[in-house]
Amino acid sequence: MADDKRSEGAFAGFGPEWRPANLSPDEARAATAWVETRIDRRSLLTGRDQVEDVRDIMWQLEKDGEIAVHRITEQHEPVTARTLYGWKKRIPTNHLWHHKSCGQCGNIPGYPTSLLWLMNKLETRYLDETDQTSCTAWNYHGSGIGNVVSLAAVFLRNFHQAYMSAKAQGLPEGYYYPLVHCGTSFGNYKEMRCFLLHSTKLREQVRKILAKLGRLVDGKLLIPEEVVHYSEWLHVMREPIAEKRVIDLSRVRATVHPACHVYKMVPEDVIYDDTVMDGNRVAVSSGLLQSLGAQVIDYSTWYDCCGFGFRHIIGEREFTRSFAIDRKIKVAVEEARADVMIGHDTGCITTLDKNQWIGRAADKVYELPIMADCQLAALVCGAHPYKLAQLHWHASPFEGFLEKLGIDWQKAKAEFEAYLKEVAAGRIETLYDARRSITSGPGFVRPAIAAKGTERA
Amino acid sequence: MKPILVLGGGPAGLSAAYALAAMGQRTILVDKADRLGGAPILTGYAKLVPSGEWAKDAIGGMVRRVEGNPLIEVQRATTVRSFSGEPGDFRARLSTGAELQLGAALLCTGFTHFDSINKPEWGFGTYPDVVTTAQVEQMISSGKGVRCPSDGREPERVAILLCVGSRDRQIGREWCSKICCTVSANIAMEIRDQLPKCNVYIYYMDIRTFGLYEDTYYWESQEKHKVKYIKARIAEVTSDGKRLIVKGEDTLVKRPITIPFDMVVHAIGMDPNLDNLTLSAVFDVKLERHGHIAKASSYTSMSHTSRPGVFVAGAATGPETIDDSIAQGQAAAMAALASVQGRAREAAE
Amino acid sequence: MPIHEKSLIRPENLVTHEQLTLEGVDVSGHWSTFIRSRVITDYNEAMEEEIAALPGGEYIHRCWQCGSCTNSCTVNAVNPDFNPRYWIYLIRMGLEEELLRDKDIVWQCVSCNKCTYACPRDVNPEGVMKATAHWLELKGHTAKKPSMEFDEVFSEQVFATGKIEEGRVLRQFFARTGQSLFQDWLVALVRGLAIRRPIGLLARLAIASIFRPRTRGWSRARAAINEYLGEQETAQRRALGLEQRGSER
Amino acid sequence: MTGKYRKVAYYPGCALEGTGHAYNRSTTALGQALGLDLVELKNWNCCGAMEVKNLDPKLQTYLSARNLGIAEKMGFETVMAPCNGCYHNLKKAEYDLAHDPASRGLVGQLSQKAGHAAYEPGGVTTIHALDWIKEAIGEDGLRERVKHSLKGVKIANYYGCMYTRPRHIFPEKDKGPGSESTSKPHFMDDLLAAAGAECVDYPLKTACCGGAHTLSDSDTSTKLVLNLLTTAEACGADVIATECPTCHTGLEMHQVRAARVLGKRTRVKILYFTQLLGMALGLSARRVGVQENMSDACDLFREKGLGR
Repeated sequence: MADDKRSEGAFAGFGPEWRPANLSPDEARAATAWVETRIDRRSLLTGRDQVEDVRDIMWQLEKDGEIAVHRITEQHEPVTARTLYGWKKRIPTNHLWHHKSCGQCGNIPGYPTSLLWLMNKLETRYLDETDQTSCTAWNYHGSGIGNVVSLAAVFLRNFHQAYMSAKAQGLPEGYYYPLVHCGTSFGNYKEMRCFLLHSTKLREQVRKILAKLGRLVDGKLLIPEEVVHYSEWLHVMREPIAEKRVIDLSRVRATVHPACHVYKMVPEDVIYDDTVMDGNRVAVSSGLLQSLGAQVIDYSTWYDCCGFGFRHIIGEREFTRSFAIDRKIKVAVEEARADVMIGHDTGCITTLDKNQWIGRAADKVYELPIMADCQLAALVCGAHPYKLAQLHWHASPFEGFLEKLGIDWQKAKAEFEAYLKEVAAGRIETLYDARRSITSGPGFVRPAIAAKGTERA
Repeated sequence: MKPILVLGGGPAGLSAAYALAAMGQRTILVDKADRLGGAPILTGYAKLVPSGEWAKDAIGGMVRRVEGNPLIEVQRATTVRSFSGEPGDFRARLSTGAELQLGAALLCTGFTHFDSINKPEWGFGTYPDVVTTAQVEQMISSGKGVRCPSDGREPERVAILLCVGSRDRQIGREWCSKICCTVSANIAMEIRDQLPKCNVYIYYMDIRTFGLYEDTYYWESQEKHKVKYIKARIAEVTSDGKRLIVKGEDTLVKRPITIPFDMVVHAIGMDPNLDNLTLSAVFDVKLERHGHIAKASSYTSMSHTSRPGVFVAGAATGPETIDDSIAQGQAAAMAALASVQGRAREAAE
Repeated sequence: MPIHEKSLIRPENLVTHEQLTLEGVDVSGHWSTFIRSRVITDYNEAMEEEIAALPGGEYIHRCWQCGSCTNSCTVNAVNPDFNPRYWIYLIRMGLEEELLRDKDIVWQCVSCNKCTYACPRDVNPEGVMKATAHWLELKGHTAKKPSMEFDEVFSEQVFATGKIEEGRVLRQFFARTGQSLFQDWLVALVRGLAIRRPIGLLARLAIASIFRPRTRGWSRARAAINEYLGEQETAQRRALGLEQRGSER
Repeated sequence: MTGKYRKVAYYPGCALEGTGHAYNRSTTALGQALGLDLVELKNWNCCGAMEVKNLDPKLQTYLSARNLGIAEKMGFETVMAPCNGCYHNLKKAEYDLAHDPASRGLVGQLSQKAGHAAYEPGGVTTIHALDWIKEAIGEDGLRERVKHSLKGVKIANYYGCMYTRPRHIFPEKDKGPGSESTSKPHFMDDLLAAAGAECVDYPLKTACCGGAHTLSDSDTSTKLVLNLLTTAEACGADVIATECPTCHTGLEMHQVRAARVLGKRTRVKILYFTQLLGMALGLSARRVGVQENMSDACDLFREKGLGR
């Protein structure tokens, strides 16, 4: 492009007004490459003596017979992605066990339903079971009351359940691989895995707890090969999802809010892709939006937190709402002229969405729709905005945005209200594919039947 | 007596070749570029520090007296492929195929400008109005003046960010590039002269306008030209779609700043020459820990490399000013001459 | 348990509605409190030149922030908020909002000249303090400060007659600043003095207050000075972008 | 001792005709006692003190230049100003006229309009009363003339701001042994020591009394003065010797104010150095104007046998 401008002879690009260095991209790289041969580009972060790949420790511990590893195998149909440091991370795409999010299910119910709906659409096999607990990490970040032993035990307890869950369906252990919905859980679990791999003492303490719970594998702790966030699944599945789209997004200016606990915590594990924002931004969500055909617009506070802050949203809401509106919403609207802001974490979407209303107390009215990447993906693939994506739970207005997508929200709303009447009358229609079953708790269906269901799948 | 090889035709090499010829020594000056003059000419510097002379005049004069000298054979667009032998009896093969018999060799191979692409957070390569000091030098020396590359307008507010590619462990550049503070002050004054309505802000960590540059550049730029210096390391350069936005912390006010600018200039540092690994292999000389050509000793033999008979001068040894490069070129010429003449005398005795 | 960040927020950055109902919801007090951003989003580029245009401010652009002025400052030792080094920086960089936080103490400079004595760059910080105090008043950021009243009362007498009479300065100053002349401590002072019957002094003071001391043949000097002051005022108001005053003088 | 300052032009200034009259009285009495001639400037004007400078420094330069011109016209090479403010302003005008073309231009312009010749720098030399005694009589000369030694009187010498700052307007200071110092001035110490006094080591010799805001920011002034007073007492001084009417009055006033407003009483006395020297030479207390001081030092005089 610079060449085109140069030929025009006007001031443009790094044009003819000065003599260009005339280095080809290769030469430019070579100009500094020698330094990188001896001192890596981000030596403090990536120098091997400073940062190790914890997976190396994991494999060694497995070899030493210290731990068992829940491996990602061919049945999980993994797709390889590259992380910030150029490391490989395998993302399982099938036979997934949904590790749900407290805040999503409680505050943004359309968030998990959209994800499950997309998986149904793609014929992905999964298990959506109730036998799981909160990761308790909000407690940890919000008040510091949580301790590492309990957090690590909860982590392994839930992942053990994921590992064992298929047995209830008569399937082998490890059949389902855990997929984490919440960014907080995702960051926390990665941190706990790192601690567990480093600390013999921690492993010893956690082993005692898990032994009491009967959640050891051959007397060993079970560590997952990778901790995988749902946004990573969406990322590697973005092309198959895009093929199912029925709505044109090309007029949509979308901004992305990447979650701190998804991409700043344990940064070496985060997916970056040279084809997504030149590799300068975390690839998840942005990559999906690009594949769906939307314009992804950068904005100057891209890097900033949403304002959630864990303890701030509880004890310092003035800060949370001020930060969310002034540093994120306002910038996205005024600078990026965004139609929508897309997130991929529970707390961020809650904060950015629910805090907008009170902005009118200070004449800060922006009305920027906020939703999760999977909610938008589901809408674009034809999901019902009320019955499925459940946008009516969102505090910021979304109707104008639906109109921009060509969705008749008034009609959809009428359908939804009619549906609610049906529900009130006791004619409950489940939105989920009955083939996807759970293994315990309310709604639990006997294994024999469920097994039949899975055979059909 | 065998000729002496001077590799590199920048200020140090030009100075060394001329000094050798002045002493009656046959010299072969080899440069990989198709023109002599080194960085000041090839990059297109404007007015030099501290003389205020245009680079093409000052360095051009040095080039002319070398090109016209019967004792100096100039080989342009040429590199050295191999180099072997002992002091007083070296053999070199050039990329042209020529074989040379040499008494000694001087490495005056200079440096490479830091490539700002390696600091993506400061917007170079992303926003057209983020440029380098080298580019501003070119804007000035081309006579077309300082303009925003995006649309050719005259900037009304310019930020110069110091230490781009210097003093930065993140990217493996742990050295001070020595000249950028002074060069930036010089450029800032130039901009204020050309565009009186344009305010120039320099964001610094420390100001290192050493020696006499203190009052003539640092003070002068503030007192006469009203250039403003702000102690802040910039976090990020972004854009609001209209102007560039410079984000950082004003350390004296302890408040974050996000200030709009029309143009941001990176005061780029001096990297070791990208050819240094090759040069090190061809000439069998050691590099110091940052990648510059290592000196044998600063005190007893300041122009010597790790290999007897091979000498070094100028920015090949680390960030250096033009004046000092010229002085070092002469010093290296003296050392090389002493080496070949001493050997000739010994042989005669 | 209090969360520590609250103590870091400047009070003026908190926007609170004591009583507010939005769409039928009571959001009074902290329910609707917002924190204004700390971020500085632009420089006031005119500020340095405006203050440099006022007497004393001419050399402000020389400052390199060494802090010699502040660490030698008489007033800073009494009040740490009085910080010439900091203000000079704010003015130079055009951080007006930050300067205005201290607008009511700038005038307290006692002109001891320690800063000017110490300044390695010859900035004349004492002069900058005066220029800044004038700027704040001229721009309407502050009301006329007592020190300015005093300077004016004093100078007007000098310009009028060539000399001053201290009693008259004192009386006019108290009158203009609306203070009683009979301050407790002043009364005590005079009473203490009177005991020793300094008859000569008292007579002298009494005479001076009636027959004001004056320099003979001063009228031409007075006219020249007043003409100059008028020109200066015009020039300064222009430099500050203020409207010219009517012909009050 | 030289004859150089035996007869000098005398610029008392406004303060010495008002609240600082005791300084005027004691200075002229001292001059007479020492056989030195003081010839008052004819038809002088106010130097503008600090206040005119606050409005416009160049105008202040004009006011002082006019006075310097009078001294020159009267045929004097030297003008003596006992008041620090006047002394400072004459010195500053001299400096600015020599170094700042704009100041010189304005002085020329105003002088012409006012109908007198413009003073050219270098015409007269300004000295302080301390220089005057030090140069004309000297320590040895004083010692010979002392009738009532100040022995046993412990003095903190207070010089204030204007006598030493900024240094560039006092080119004759800081010239090594014998010259006055701008960081640790000592002329007053030297003279009073020659008169037999015991000068204490007083660290606040050139600290500020807040005289600029004596009335406009009284609390700050009181605080600063109180610090001067308590430190002097802590150094063991009975008396603070002054050489400036503004400082002197400020110290006296805020000593009273500190007692009335803050309830902080101090007992140290405040006297002009000329009063102390005069009494050492045998002049009566009334002659040197101690009845015009607000600070009542009668007890001290009685105790030390001074001023009878």
